[in-house]
Amino acid sequence: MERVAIIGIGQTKYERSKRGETFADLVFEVVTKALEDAGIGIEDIDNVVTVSNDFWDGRTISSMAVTDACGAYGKNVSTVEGDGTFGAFYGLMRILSGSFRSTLVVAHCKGSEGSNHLITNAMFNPIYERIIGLDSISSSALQARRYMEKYGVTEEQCALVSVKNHRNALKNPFAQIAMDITVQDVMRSTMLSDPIKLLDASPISDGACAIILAKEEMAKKVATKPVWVKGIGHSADAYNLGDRDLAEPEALIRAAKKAYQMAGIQEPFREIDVAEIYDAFSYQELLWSEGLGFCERGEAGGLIESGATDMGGDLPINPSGGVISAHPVLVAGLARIAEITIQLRGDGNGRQVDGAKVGLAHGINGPCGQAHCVWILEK
Amino acid sequence: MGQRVAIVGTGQTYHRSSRKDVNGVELIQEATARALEDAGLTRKDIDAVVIGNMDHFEGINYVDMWSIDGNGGLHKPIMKVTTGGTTGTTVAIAAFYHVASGLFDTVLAIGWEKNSESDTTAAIITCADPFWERPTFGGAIAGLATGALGYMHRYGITERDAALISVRDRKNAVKNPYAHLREEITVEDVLNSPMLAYPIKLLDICPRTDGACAVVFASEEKAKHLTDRPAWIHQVSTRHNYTFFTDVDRSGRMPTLYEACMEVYRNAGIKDPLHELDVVEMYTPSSFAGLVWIDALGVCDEGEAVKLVSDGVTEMDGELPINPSGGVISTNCIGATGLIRVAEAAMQVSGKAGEHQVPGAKTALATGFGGCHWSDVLLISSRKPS
Amino acid sequence: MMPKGKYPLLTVRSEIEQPYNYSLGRYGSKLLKELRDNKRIVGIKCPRCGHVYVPPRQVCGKCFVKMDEFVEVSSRGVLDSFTVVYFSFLDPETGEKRPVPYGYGRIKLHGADSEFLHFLEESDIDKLKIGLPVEAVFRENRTGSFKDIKYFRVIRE
Amino acid sequence: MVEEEIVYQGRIKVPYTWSVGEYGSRFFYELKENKKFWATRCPKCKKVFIPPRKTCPDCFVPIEEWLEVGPDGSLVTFTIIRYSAQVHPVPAPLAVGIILLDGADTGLVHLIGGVELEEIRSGMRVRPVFREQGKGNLLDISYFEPA
Repeated sequence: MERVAIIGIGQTKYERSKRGETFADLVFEVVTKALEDAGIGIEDIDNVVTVSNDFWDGRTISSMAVTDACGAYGKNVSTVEGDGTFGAFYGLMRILSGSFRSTLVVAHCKGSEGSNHLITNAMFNPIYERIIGLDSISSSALQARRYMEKYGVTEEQCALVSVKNHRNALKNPFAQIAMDITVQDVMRSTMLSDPIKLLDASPISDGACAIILAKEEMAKKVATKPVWVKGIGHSADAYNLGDRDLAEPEALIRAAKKAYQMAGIQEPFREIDVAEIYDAFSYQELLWSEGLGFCERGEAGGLIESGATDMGGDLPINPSGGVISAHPVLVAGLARIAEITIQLRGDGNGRQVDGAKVGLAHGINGPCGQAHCVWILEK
Repeated sequence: MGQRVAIVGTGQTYHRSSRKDVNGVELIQEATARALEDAGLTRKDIDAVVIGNMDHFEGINYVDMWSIDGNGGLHKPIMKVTTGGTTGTTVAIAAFYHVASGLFDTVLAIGWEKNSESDTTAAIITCADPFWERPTFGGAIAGLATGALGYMHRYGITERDAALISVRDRKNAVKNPYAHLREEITVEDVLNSPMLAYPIKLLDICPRTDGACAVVFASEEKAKHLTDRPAWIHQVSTRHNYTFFTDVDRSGRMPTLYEACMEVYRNAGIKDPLHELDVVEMYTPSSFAGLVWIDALGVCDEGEAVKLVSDGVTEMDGELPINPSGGVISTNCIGATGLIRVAEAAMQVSGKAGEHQVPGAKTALATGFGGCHWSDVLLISSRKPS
Repeated sequence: MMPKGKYPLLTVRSEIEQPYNYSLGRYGSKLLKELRDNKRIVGIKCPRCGHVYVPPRQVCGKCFVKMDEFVEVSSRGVLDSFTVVYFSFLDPETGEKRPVPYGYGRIKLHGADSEFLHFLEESDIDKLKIGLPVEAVFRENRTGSFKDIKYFRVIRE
Repeated sequence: MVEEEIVYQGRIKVPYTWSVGEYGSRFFYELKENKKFWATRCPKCKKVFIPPRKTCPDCFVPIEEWLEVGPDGSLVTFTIIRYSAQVHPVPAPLAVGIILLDGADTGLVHLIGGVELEEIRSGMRVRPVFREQGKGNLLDISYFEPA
């Protein structure tokens, strides 16, 4: 694969409600920041990929709201409806095709504007599943229990993810929920849908994120230290929840295998220095860690207990605080890429993982992580 | 640089106003299976899937995930792209970049819609700004009507002139077994059809269709083993210049279509599109747009389209046949509509269009229209790109 | 093989309504406040190309620059195009049929470069023509709604 | 003075009528009229699908063989939803689970009832409780209860 780098990033602060700002306002903010970060102008961008979702935005053709604000006038542009990691994947392919030298990828979402239960209920099969009343929380609870029971992972081990990530968030100015809590706090928080409790769950968030991808020749001329794309992969699992064994992150295993092959990674736990994983719920960081091959199946509970994924550990996971500390849907995957970019540049300030050279960013799509996208980045 | 990309197979459902015998996923599967069969492939040969439609048309969130049983993407990379009416062409363009990138060799592009499952106009209205535009906006029909009236005023065209487009496309559709509306109509039929939103009448506008289309894109290496008649993708272009409907510049040729066409011609070295193109599959949402926007293809001077059409230039036996398939006026399963243009253009240059084949067609243009007067353009040819 | 026609073809129906809190943003709010409080229509002017947009928004798409100069535009203008809608359809806002026929138009307000979309008082197609002068008719009780402008009416001398 | 930030409370209210299709119609018809679960079996991989598929998602071949499965099965996983939401078919707290009917290879998502919520366990044997008057949808089964 030809060398492509991330040369600019921009994020809003993630908040519960940005009621004063439109989607266009959020997009303009992060696009401007990303361009400034790279030290280039909109005229240096030759194509754009926007990421948005018509259900979350309450608008058919949700990308229409941000056409002016994303700088797409007179340019080739497209829209991915899915997690930001998938949008970035498309942006990368457009450069690799030889048609473009720089893609601006921007995602936005305002969870505050719609009804989370109704919107996520609409993910499920309209003929067979919606009527039962599933939404993102209850479906994830089905997955959490299945995973925990099959592999003997405990609620306390899941709670450790919440403790670690909310603590990491204290050092991330973009995070929405940053706090020092204990396992007991998590265990005593309101039960939402067994075994998921309030502090096991990510919040509703508003925000946007932009990244700029560029060909090598351009990446070498810009203001920032380029962060190179070394490997990528994505894959999808079956749809009906009953078609899957929810304890088996089949699609993630396939996506990771592809990304690792491309990046030449054989022992991910040893070779990767920092990872940003889509922990919409605490159990997900553990389940996805297994799918990513950081440990054997069922051992992620032990992994977090060992401190290996803490800031000072062998493989710090979610130094940003993760999705559990800010969950603008769709944006969240792109924010994972942005955080890994920050880490590999060495710009992590209070949350810098020392000597990080190789990083992993991960995004999910669909119910219970039906699809996954994995990025390996290198400084 | 990227690898060359060709279309090696296409599949469509038999388009109908309502397909109650299948759910959406089963409808998609019909098109997917036909495209695979046409390409001589099985599901296992597919490296990735790209799919698109409009969420609020069927009320399904994450359509790429929902459709996995029918889209062939189980345990494969799947991506959803969506841009309104342009979705179908957007899907095709995304599939093109998937292959051109070198990351995938065989990619399935799918567009679909089951318009029978909701009120299409209600769903389309939700594409407008919720506060400033939705209260007045009467969906595609009304929006296109305000455009049509502007064209009548500016170019002096009449309702009768526009009707020629419906008559031409519906005549062509008779020869296309997949088309939805397959009866010939006359100019009088169009003029006498019920007025929907002045000046657009029932027969000036596209129907609501249940249908799906799938297209297999392949790298040069794969294509050469699969077919001796690949349809090569030479150029693609997209313009989404507007955010509010009221921002659209209506002073000259349809701006995004014109810009996208000019970019494609410039990059392909086309100087005289009227003679260098052999056939066009044009996204004509209404007869009026289908008439006036011909000038945005750069095949005549601004405002001269009516002359081209009345001279028969765009008929099947004319210099530049437009919409041999019967076009959007005959079939409109919205998320598939743009992809059908691409599939039909590919069928033409591969000589696979059967009864509606333009003899000897080598180079075809496919266009997409949607969103806020946005456009996509693809240039497809039987000649391998240099 | 399944016997054809033995089973009636079923459907599943949903009437769920999705509520949204759509932010108008600082720019859109400015126009709405001016409409409500002062019966004024304001647009925003691009510092680079000078284009005046209604409704106001932050970015000039063409120039990709931030705009902050609000300018008052006239509540009078000309009818740039219009239609009268006769066919029946569901209004996604209410889930009910929208009353027809109704006329709406793209109005080029004096002082603005983009157009403004609103209802027309007139729904008789024979009494409407492109280029006619029109003016906004404001409601007495304005609540910060789109309907604070009742409609635009043709100015007949 | 803080600038006024206006938020418009709008909605999207578009009714949908989803076609169940021939296969799904047979499934719902048999459920409603005969209280039976009909599944389909892939001729190639032999996987038994419920709800019935017309095509195998993996082998991508048409499926024509129908067979009866259940009505009893076992609970693969479950949750007790404690919060209230408009989408719930019954008031919270409600139990939802994935049930693997005997003879099927895929699970069905449904409500769990007829039992104290604290007594529900994964692996539990369950059976359907049918409604008197079915409507031709999945709620023609009220819930699954311990068998």
